[in-house]
Amino acid sequence: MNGIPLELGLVLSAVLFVLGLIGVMVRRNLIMILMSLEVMLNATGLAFIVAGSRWGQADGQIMFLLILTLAAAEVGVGLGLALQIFHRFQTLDADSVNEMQG
Amino acid sequence: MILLALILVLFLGGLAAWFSERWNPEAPRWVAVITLSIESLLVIVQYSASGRIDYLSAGMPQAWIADFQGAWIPRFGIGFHLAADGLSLLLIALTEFLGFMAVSSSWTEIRERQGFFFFNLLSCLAGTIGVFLALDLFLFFFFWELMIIPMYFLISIWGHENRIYAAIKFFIFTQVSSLLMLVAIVALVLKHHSNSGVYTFDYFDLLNTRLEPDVALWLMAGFFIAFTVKLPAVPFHTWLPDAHTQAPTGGSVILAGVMLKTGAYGLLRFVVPLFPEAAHEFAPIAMMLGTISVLYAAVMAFAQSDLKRLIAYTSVSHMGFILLGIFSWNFLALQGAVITMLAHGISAAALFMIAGALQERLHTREMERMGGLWSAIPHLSAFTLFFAMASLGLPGLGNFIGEFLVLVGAFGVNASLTVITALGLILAPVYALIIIQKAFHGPTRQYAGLRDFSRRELASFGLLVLIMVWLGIRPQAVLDISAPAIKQDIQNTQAMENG
Amino acid sequence: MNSNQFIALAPILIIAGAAVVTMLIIAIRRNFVLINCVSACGILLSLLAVGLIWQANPVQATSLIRVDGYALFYTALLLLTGLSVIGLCYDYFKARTGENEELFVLLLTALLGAVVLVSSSHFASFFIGLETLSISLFVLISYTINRQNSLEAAIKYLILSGVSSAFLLFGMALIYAQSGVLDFNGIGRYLMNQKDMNALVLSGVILIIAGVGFKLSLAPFHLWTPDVYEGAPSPITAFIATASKGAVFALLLRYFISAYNYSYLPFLTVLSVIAVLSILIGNLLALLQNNVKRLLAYSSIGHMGYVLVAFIAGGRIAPALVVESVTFYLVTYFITTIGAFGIISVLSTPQIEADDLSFYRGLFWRQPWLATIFTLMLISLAGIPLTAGFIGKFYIFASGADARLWGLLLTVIVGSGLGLYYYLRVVVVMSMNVEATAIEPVEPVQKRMSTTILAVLTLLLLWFGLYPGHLIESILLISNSLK
Amino acid sequence: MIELLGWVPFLPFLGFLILAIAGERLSRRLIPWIGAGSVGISALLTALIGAQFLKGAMPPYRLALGSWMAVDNLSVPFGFYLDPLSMTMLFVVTGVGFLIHVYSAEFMESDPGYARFFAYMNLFVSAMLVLVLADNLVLLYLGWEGVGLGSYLLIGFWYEDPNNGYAARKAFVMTRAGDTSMAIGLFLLFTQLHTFDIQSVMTQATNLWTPGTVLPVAAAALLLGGAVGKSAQLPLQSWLPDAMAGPTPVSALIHAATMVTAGVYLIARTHALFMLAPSVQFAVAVIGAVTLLMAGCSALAQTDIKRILAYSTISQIGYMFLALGVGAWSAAIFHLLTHAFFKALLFLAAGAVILCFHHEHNIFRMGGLRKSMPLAFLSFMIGSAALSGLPFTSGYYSKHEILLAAFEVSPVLWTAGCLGALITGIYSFRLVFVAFFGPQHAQVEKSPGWRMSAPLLLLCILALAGAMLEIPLASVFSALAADENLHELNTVSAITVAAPFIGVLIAGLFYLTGAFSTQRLESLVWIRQIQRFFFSGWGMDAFYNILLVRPFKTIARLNKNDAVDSIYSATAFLSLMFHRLFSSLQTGQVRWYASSMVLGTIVIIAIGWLS
Amino acid sequence: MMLFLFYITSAVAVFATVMMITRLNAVHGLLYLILSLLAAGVLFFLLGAHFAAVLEVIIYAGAIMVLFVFVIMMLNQGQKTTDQERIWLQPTIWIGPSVLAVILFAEMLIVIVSGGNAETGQIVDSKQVAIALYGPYLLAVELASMLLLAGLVGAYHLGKPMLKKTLGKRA
Repeated sequence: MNGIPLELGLVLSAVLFVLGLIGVMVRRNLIMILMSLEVMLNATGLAFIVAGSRWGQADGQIMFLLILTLAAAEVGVGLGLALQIFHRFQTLDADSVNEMQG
Repeated sequence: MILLALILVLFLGGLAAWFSERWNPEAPRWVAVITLSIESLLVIVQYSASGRIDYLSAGMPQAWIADFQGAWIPRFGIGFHLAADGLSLLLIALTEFLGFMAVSSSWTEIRERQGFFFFNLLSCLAGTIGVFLALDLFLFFFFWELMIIPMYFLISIWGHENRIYAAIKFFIFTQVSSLLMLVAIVALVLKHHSNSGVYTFDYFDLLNTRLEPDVALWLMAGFFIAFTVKLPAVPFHTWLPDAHTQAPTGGSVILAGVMLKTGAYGLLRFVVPLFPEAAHEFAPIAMMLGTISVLYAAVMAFAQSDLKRLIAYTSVSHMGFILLGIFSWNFLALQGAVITMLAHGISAAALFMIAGALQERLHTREMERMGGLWSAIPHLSAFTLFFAMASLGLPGLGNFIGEFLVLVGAFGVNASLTVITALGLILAPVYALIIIQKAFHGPTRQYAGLRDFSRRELASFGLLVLIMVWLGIRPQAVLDISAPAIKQDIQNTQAMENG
Repeated sequence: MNSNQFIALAPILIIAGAAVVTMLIIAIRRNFVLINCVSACGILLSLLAVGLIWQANPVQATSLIRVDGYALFYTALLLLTGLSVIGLCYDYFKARTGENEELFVLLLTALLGAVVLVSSSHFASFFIGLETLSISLFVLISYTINRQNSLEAAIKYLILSGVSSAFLLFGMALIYAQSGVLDFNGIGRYLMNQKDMNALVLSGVILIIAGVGFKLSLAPFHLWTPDVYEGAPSPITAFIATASKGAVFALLLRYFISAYNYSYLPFLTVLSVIAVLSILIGNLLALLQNNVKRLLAYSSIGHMGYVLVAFIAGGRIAPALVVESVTFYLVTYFITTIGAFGIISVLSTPQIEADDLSFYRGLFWRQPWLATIFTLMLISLAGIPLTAGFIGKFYIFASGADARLWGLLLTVIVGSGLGLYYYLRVVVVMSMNVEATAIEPVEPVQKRMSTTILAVLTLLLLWFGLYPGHLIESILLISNSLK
Repeated sequence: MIELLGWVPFLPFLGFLILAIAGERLSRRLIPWIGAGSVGISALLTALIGAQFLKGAMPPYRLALGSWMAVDNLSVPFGFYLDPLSMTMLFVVTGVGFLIHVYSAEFMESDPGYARFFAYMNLFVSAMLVLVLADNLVLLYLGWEGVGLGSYLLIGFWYEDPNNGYAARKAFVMTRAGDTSMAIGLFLLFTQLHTFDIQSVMTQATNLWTPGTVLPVAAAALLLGGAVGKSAQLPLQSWLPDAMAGPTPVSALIHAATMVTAGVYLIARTHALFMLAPSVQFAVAVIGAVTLLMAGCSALAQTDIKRILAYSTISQIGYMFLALGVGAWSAAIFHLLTHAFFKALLFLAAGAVILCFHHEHNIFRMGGLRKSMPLAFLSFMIGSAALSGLPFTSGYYSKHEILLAAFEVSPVLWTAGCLGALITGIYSFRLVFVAFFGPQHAQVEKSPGWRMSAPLLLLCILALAGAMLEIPLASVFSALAADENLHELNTVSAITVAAPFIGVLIAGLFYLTGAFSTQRLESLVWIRQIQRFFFSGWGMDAFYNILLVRPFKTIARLNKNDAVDSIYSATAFLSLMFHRLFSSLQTGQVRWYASSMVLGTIVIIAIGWLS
Repeated sequence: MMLFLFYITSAVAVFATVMMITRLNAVHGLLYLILSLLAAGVLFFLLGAHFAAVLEVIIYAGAIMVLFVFVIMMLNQGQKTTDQERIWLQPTIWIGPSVLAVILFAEMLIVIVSGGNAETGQIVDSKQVAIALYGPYLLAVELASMLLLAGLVGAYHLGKPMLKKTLGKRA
């Protein structure tokens, strides 16, 4: 027992999560959006770790591991896409990638 | 088996007509005629065999003439149950007859894609006959929906200038309302299930479902709306003028002559027998709707300048009588409703055929652009006069009998509404004679290439006239056929209301 | 891991194996037809495995995966979907330049994710299955990288999917933090012992609903749907619309039943709101849509809303009927959706995607069979008899009425009314007359595979519509397997 | 012979069928033979039957021709009922009808719709005969509507002029209004008495109902509505003057001799009901009295020869109503009979004048026709005399009887009747003096042939001597025979006889001798106004126009596109608005999509919390 | 003590994240992100998840961020992008998303605080994790490998045609 309350840990992860969310909603640069996504995923990982720590179980860490895997794969694919988009659209502006609407 | 054949023959005939187009573009209509001939043979056989009890499986109530039962979806106790009593037989005969008329009126009018046209026409008839025969509520709903698809195609492909709007409107109205009915059907079945532990959609089983009054009222409302939309009654009628106006003649004939009757049939067969108490409680409102329909549509009809639209509104007006009659729920009024169904089937079909014939000749339905046609095409004009008279309820013709019986029957139930409805009798000549006045009377004009009825048309209309007169002079023949069915219905509901 | 579990896992393992094998073969020899065959064979093998263990007892392979009748039924459904999509892909991609073989690897991994989803009984497998599916889909959507729309769709899907995954994970974390368990049964036990409603679990589940709502494109998480549907290659769109959604839905149902979530009434309220919004917004959005793919996308939003009605009914009625209704509806939805996108894919050429409504003008008279099939599919989507869609809708009504969800049913009716309008619009366009010279069809490419698949789908559609007894019976077998 | 009764209405119907189906393809020589011939044979048959019937003790004769409809306790047979009343009517319809058919054979000879004309006429005769013979109210209603149809067809016979069609429709609709009232009466009677058979209705009503209670009053009033419509009495009288748009023989047959008297017949037929409802019966009398005055005044102001006669018809039927109202049933029928003769005569003569005189209708453009058209002049003199009720004409006897009976009941009614008689004298002889005396304005084109002359002559004789025909109606109205034993009141009687003479005298002073000048009279503004008022038929048309026709048309026109539909249009519009709204949210911008997801999540968490 | 460390590290993490989402230059942002991730690693350690802490540093802050660096370098447009970002990131643009985020955060806060008190900090060492990983979570590991495979194949596919096509030409 090291005295970190569960709520604090969860609140921190919520803060990070929300910051990441703001990033996704505000940034127009695809790379930055992807980075913000990473923040969000990381925040959820933190939440799992906090929860796992509460229960003294490995499950939390394992979930974090899986999230890590996802993050890696997503970044890989996401960046690949970003490159393609840059070459097609000549921009990384998420807002100008809006040919389809309605 | 004949009952099943009644449906299958038409459907297969439709398919045959579709495929025969490859062989010869003129072939489909002949296939249609042959199919209908076989079909009428079947109807005659069924009718003449109706006295023999061995067509009936055990346990069927007395008034029924024939039935056919097969398994379908055992999970919910859904069966393929067809059965005919006098009422359905009459309506099938009407369907059959108007099928001929529809084919006849499409003979030269439809020039494109005849195969698909006659496929749709025949499968529409097949669906309608299915509706008249189905005694499993699920099956009924199945056919109920099935008949509108071909009709949709008939309107949307071969209709007039505004056909797509009309077709979609028609489809949405009927579909949405019938989904309400589906909910009601399902809820009824579930109710029966919770009472008895058995899933069944069979009409006879569900007849005896005990329902709390408020539940019954809601369920009845579901059915009622579906049927009054189809009937149609004010305020659900607005699809009809559009659909009728835009449909090709054959489509209008089927639509006005037969399809509207499915609504009336449903009210008669399902709404009141399934929910007698609720229907009884609801009757004043339903009758009021009937009254409003009669009067409102009559005024609307008078206002129209488009001939088909006018006729469409007259249909609404006539259907109001049926609504009034059915919810009076006594023998006289019901018999009147039955006669009205048949008579209106004939008269509306004939009027639409006339409108179609005029459109084919003049390329317009606007009465303002007609006038003085009498001297140019006396035969057509005389027939129009005849059916206008039939439509306004001239005694000696079928419509009169129906309306008269309905009103007599209804008078005993709700005198004040009946009196108001009777005002429709004054409005009827107002709209019926305006047709004659605008289109046929007036100074003679020159119309290019206008020809009077051909021999085929004369034969069709002659037949229509004969049947109309026969209905008006000898309605007894029809009344006798429908009497047992109606008597039984009344007894059943009375027994339920008492017990 | 015992042999019993191995056998039970066989379908999943075979798919995974097939993916690896396919990739290896690509490394050795790039041959479109060969790869096609290999992947199809993999799926067939997996199907065979499903068939063999169909009658076996439920097997819990670790706490992550539960292979029971429910899982197997959906596995089979997904595999068949995969097979059809591979068939459609074959015709769609064979004339296209570029290296198209990886497509099948990705399809197989996507399928793997979906299959894991339907058999998962644990948040870990739930999550990993979902993400395997999603990662594969990102690439599949963007597979035709020389189409700008594809890329745009993929990046949108990727970002939003990431956000939704984050919501999902956060929800799971909240639940875990409170209950200390990650497997569905454990959560169920936990909830059963709780007296009061638990705020953390409540919010957690709602966040999960939000995350899943995105995958199911339920309103208000639906905005991506049309763009992705439009951008993705048609066969892939078919896959997204069916396999991805179906698997997620199956999982959600399993989760709700296993984890005892139906006892929380707020979920049902939330879901009801979502269902109403989905039905109305989806159908309203489709009304004047001129792009068939987008139209189908909007309509799929509405359809998910319809299934949700049956889903919500689980709060009041026995789960068996819910499973039965949802499953039947999904089966019909799969058939019609694959059919509809199959038509688009058949009509598309490497030069142009056949998604504009004007492309369908007079199709009835140019290609009667295709048009008829398309019409049937649309009729089925509209829920009109003769087709399986009607029975599906009947099921929705049955479960909805049994649970007395009158308001929702009314919404379904309104939605169907709206739906008719745009389905019929398409039918109308197909039956319009066109001048012969107006559209000179491109030299038609032989697309036997696709047309065969379409024919089979049509037959199934009619079979299940006219005589649904068989399908119902097999669904009945599985409807009680969820515990 | 009497067994052949069924053929009487059927023969004209057969004629109708042949003419309708074969139409103008028949040779023009054959057409009148069929048209008039069928009615002729009917008339012959009627005569034979009548001879047989009148010879015996005249028990009512029933002929059952089978069942029409039988539902539950409702049964309507095709059955005929022959008693002195229907016998009388039969004579009128077939006899006068035949004469008019013969007359028409020449009158319509040059018309292209020759066959059509006879077909319609035959149809009408047939329907009228059914009406007269029907033994139950529904069959009577069939005939009732059938004559309405015949009337409609014949008024609109010359369809090329839209005005004729308008008049025809007006006639049909207005009478239909009455018919509807009658139909409701039928429903009421059936619901209460469970039968439609006229005789049973009367006996049952007498047995079951107390006089003056609601039921008999309502039933009688509703039937009266029908009678008023058909017989062009107040307030449904305004169609009849317009109905003159039809060919003149039609006016003679339908709008003078037969159809318009159907109301009188109906009331007489169901007199037992009216006796149970004294208030209604009195209303009948009042309606008759008012109508006869009103129509008489209107006739004074008309210039169109046919319209004068039309108003006089309305007025004369008013007398019949008056008679019915005061319980002088036989007198009413007697007047019906004589009226049929002299009014048919007048119309036919008018037709001859019109035909031979440039199709001119305005009497002030005629003049001096006395010499050029002696037969017409003779006819008019006799007809007008009978119409005015000058002694020794048939009209005298019938009218006299009525007025005396009216005096028995109420002197006011009698006064009205006498005043009416005076007015009758004025307007009928005004017509004669203006048209036949004085200077001749134009030459006569041709003179009528034998087919027109013979009926005129025959009718002259009947108009003079028709009163000799003894109608033994006592058996029909047996219950009240006592009331008709009129006392001769000398003063009253004298005034009654004198009234028409004064009228003739006035007419003579104004129009024959010119002792009084009409111009001087007309120079007075209020006279002119009154004249205009009378001319318009007391403004009834305008009244109906403002009260009913115009509102109806306005409503119909305003609502042409169906207000109910706008509910649905609005729904559709709303849907499209929402479509646009939601579409505009589909911006294609991924950041907005993400935001919407966040928004959605916030909302559903809130919902989850709140619920 | 632990709690104090926790607060400090949390503050660093939050600060770094805020900086990251507000940076105009992608590289700056990336560096702040790495800082944030490292702080998270410390937090993991504080929470007793040593294995996860190590992975966070090695894989997240190390490997994954390198990918970003590569891409940013490949697409580096220098000052141009920074200028662009300045235009894009008008102060007003922050309002909407922030409001939304704050509301969401408030909701989460209520939920979390209402969840009741509980302590964290039980040390779960690598061995325990390994046992779980290769015991009950074996299938998850396998599946994760398939996930990575999919990502790999995908990245390959998305990466390759770039070399073939001429750059800078819009299709």
